[in-house]
Amino acid sequence: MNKQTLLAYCLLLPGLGLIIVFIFVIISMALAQSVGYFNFSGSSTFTWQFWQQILADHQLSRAFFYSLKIATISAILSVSFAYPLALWLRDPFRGSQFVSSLLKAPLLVHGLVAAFLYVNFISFNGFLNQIFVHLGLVSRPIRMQNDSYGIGVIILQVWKQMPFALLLLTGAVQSIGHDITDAAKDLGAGAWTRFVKIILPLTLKALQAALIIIFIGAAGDYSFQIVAGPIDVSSLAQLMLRIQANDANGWNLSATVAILLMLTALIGSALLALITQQVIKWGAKR
Amino acid sequence: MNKPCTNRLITLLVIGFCCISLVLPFSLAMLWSLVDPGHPWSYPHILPPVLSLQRWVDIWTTTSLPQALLHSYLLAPCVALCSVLLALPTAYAFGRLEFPGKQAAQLISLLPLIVPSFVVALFFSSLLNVLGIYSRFLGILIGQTVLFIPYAIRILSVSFSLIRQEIIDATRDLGGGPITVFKTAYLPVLKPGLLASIIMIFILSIEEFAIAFVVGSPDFVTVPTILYSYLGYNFIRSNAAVVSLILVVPNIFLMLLMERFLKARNTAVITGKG
Amino acid sequence: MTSVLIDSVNVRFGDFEALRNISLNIDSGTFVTLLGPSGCGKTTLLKTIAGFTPLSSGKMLIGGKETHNLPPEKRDTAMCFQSYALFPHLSVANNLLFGPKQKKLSKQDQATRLQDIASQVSLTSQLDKFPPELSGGQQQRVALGRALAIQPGIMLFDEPLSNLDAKLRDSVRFEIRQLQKQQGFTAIYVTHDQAEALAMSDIVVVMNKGAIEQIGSPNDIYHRPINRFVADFVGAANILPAQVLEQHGNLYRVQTALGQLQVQSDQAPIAKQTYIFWRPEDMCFDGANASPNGQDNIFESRIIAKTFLGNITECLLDPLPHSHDDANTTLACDKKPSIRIQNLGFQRAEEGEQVLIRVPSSNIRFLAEAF
Amino acid sequence: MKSLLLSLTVATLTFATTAQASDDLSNMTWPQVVAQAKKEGTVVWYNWFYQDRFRGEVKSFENHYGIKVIIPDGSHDANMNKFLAQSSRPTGDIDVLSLGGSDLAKFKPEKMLIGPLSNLLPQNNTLKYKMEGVDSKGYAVAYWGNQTGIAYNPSLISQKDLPQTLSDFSAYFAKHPGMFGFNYEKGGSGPAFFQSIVRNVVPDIDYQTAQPTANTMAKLTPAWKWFNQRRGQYIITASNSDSMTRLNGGEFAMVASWEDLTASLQKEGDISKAIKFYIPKMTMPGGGNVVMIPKNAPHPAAALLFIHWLTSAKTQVTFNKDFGSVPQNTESNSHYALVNKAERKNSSLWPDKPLSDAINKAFINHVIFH
Repeated sequence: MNKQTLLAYCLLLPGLGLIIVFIFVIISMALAQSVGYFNFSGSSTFTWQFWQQILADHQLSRAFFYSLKIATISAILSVSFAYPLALWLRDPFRGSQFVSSLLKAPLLVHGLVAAFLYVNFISFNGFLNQIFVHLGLVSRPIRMQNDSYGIGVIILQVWKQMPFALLLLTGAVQSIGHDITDAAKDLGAGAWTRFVKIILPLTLKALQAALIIIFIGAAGDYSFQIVAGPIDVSSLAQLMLRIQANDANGWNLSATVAILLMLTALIGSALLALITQQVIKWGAKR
Repeated sequence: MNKPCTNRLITLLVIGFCCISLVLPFSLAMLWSLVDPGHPWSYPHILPPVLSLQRWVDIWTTTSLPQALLHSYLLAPCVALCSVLLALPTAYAFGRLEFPGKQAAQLISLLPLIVPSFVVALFFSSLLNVLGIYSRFLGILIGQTVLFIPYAIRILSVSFSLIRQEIIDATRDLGGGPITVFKTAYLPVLKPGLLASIIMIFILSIEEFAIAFVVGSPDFVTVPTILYSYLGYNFIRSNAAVVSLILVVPNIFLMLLMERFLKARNTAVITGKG
Repeated sequence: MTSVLIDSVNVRFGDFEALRNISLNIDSGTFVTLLGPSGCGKTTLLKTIAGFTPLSSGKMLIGGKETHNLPPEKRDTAMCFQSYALFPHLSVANNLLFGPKQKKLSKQDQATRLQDIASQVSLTSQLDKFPPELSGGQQQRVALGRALAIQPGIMLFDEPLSNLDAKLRDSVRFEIRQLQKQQGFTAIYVTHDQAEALAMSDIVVVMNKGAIEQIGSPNDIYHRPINRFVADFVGAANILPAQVLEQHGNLYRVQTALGQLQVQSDQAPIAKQTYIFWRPEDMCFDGANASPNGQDNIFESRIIAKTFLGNITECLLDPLPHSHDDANTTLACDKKPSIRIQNLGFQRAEEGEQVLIRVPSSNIRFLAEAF
Repeated sequence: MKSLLLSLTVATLTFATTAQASDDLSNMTWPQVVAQAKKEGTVVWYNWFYQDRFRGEVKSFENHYGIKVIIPDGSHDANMNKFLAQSSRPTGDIDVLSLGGSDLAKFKPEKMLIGPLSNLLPQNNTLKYKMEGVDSKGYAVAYWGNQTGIAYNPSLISQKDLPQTLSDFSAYFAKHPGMFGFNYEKGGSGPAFFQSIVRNVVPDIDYQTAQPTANTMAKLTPAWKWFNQRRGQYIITASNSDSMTRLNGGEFAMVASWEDLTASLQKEGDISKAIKFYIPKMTMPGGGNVVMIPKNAPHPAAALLFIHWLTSAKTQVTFNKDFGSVPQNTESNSHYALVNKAERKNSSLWPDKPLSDAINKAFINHVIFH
């Protein structure tokens, strides 16, 4: 190993080294607890019983599919809203700076606050219902709070995450030269063809990054779920915390949920990114 | 098709939508926060019967909100500083050195971003238990620092890579010592990156829910624990409205600040992807 | 094989007038160059023809068809970008086929088209590569081939050679002209390089500050520029303000800062006070052996600087006060001009030396510009 | 229950070293306790509800003795966990800990607490040391009485139509679907309601003594059937407070609630004064909370003095007035209560803690996530 390489590795220690140790220890902690070690309430020995107990739990599979659904829909919806806006904001125009700041505002509103504002807005005597009643659309307010499909959570996820996707995609779209899109135009490509064949493939990396980050965030969501989520199904993070607090073997059981949550987030987001890549490549080739 | 005209139309549409999704909810929260404690806003009143600032006074004087703000706004700069300091050497290596395994190292540095935050928080608190670390402040500080180092690394390694070798060479050629080199070649390029990462981590730290909530509970109140208490468990609409509004104000200033520093920067700088 | 008719076109960006009252008639199959300094509006004009930039007023017909509201993808034009604008995520073959695919050509036709184009631009062996893997010259060919592939009536070139080195530039320039002659498309070519413009074009359009200064054949533009801008921009020129004193047939006597000069011109000056010009290569050092007809202008100068360029020698001259000069007719307004002279081969004259210079009166022309 | 047993084992090992504080207190006269308390200067009270309002209430204590009261914002479970996790440390953070009466069954008070308080407090004979069926043996003293019941909006249901029995509720649910709400987590009033239904549907279990065996739990199946048949006729809310907020908004006619929650929300102007509260004849549980001093309390004298103030007749009356809680000092009266003496007879005991927890869990599994 030469001197410069050695120097580089030494420089990595305080930052990257810390990250590796921290994440490694935490994941090991979760893994160890899931198979019975660090048991705070019983004997710490190797056992599969927590895995068996959790995997047999009806709640877990519901939470799993629910979180998967929320994460996938939120990620896809966020980028679908962000794309047109990013394209529109590609060239600066009067007020575009203001508009893009406005669109980014939700990034700085705390998730719980957003959830509260939303619930306040759609509650039985909230603004939306009052408008509906006043317009004569309904005779009695509709009950929309904590809807059992998780629509509220998805709306909140999109509201909060779309600006993030927008940030990523605006950067990517702006880095495509105008000449490239002009060339496509010149060669006879209409707006949709240009989007599918030029812009999507050239912004694929940013798109995947946005999808992955939103998916992981939404799959591990707790704050939207507890305020605006359905009552009759938990998200994985909610289940994890509830099991940890309510069960005698809480730590060990929640460790299994934690590992499942981690796997869901990683594999799910990777799959989503991969599928997106395939779809876009197929679209560009066609 | 007239482009400016279409633009104006879409602008109006977007601003209108933002009003519905941003201004309206906040105005409603404002309305709720002004409900006079002596005259509850209840069915079938369409509007609150009496408005007063009493709730703001009550919340500020009787809850631990001031303490939570103090804790959070004390933690945030510490976290920002620690993260940036720890990230600097790594960022330098990423930005200015070539070494085997650099790409893998850069990918690994994103790990904290892809592990769900509540998993990190829960098992970090379990780790603190095992290690016997009782200081909540220290616990949150360590946890958040590690969680936010990736952001600092990404922003700063771009900054480091933007430093031009010619300028370093020219400074040395003209007789500048290490300090002069740092001042003329490094500092001007690093400064916006340093500021951007500090502000960004500051905001993230105040926003961060999982670690602050799980590690801090029950007695180390921070902004997120207060929020959880008022928006989740003890959900009373008027109080929730006051707390939400009080906590949004500093964020607006922080946003304006960040806008200034991040304006011209590519988003790849922030996220390290794309 | 498409003509372009541009009639009183204006393009404004906010308060900035990018194109002012442009009228231009381009015949089918001609090679037209838009020449001018940067910012003169030549690229804007090209993009207006391509349809990227909308007209603020005026009208434009391509192939006899009104282009109002016709988007770029519907026009019979193909553009070769200065930056090449290759699609980095597509292979060379897919870059070349991008246009034909949009035109919904059958697979069969696409394949033959690809073979044709690839051989025309000599890229047959590079088809599976991606643009970033190619050299600058190869990328340029892909850009050219991609535009050719849609068999457009009009090819638009936006300084396509500016990113190539000098040698390559010459050969590609030649290839483009060859292709144009073979295929017969109308070519509109933007450049700021006057040599390129003169070398390639049937017609040169000289532009300045958003307006057209002169339209003409390379010969016209070079030898009969209408004003100081064109004279100066295309090639080097010695330009002097002159006051017409008297006329004998086509021979004029004018007063300049160098003293009185004789100008032989079939075209009358547009005003008493106008400009005269001659090219540096239209004068020589042999003032001592002037022809006896008395129609040559001879004056004495000192050589300030001398540059040997291989095929020619260029000198900068400082004219000395004229011995026969009539002091009160000298144009006081002008400070003493310096004169450029270019002669073939190596010249013996030295810096600081005083020489007699000869400019034949038939080599001096009036510019159609008064002062 | 984070580290329950671990802490217990550690606690038993170390308690010998931390057992002096109680000896010190028991050797002091009351004026000495007051003087020592003033010297300590601070008392930290871990109470999991109404922290903000208690900060106002304790002002009179602070002003009288010059001792600062700190009330952290922890939740019930978090406070309990902290108490257990800290029990091994020589000095902890908690001076006074509030818990539900039945929580005392989870640990051995004499090993982890200072006391018995009944020997240390001057007004010992007017106080209660037994709560929700658990005898603290004098180590924990009641300071808060609360009653679950149903809060209703008189403009949507009149007093005479209020459902009283199981069949009344069945009939009301069928006739007015979606007008009744209760929670299943974040607050105990919802669980109190469904436990009450469970007891009425399955009456042949002794809920005070039965253990949550498989056999007992199997017997409860008809109760889950009762709820599942009526799914959609009642609404599950997010929390106690959510129930009340939505009752106030006109969404519900009735919600499960606490007497003290209803009263204090009205007092604070968060809900309409028109909202009323009743205990149905099918009975709903009432209970209370107790305070105690951990062995490793940093300010034991101040803690004792604070408990003395907290349980005094005067403070208890104030709480009754401000919060609607039931006074726990026999010397204080309760005219500010929301329900009259006759109706108070409908109050029942909570089921035994393990069974109660098992019922809640089974309700979540069989009804909520059904």
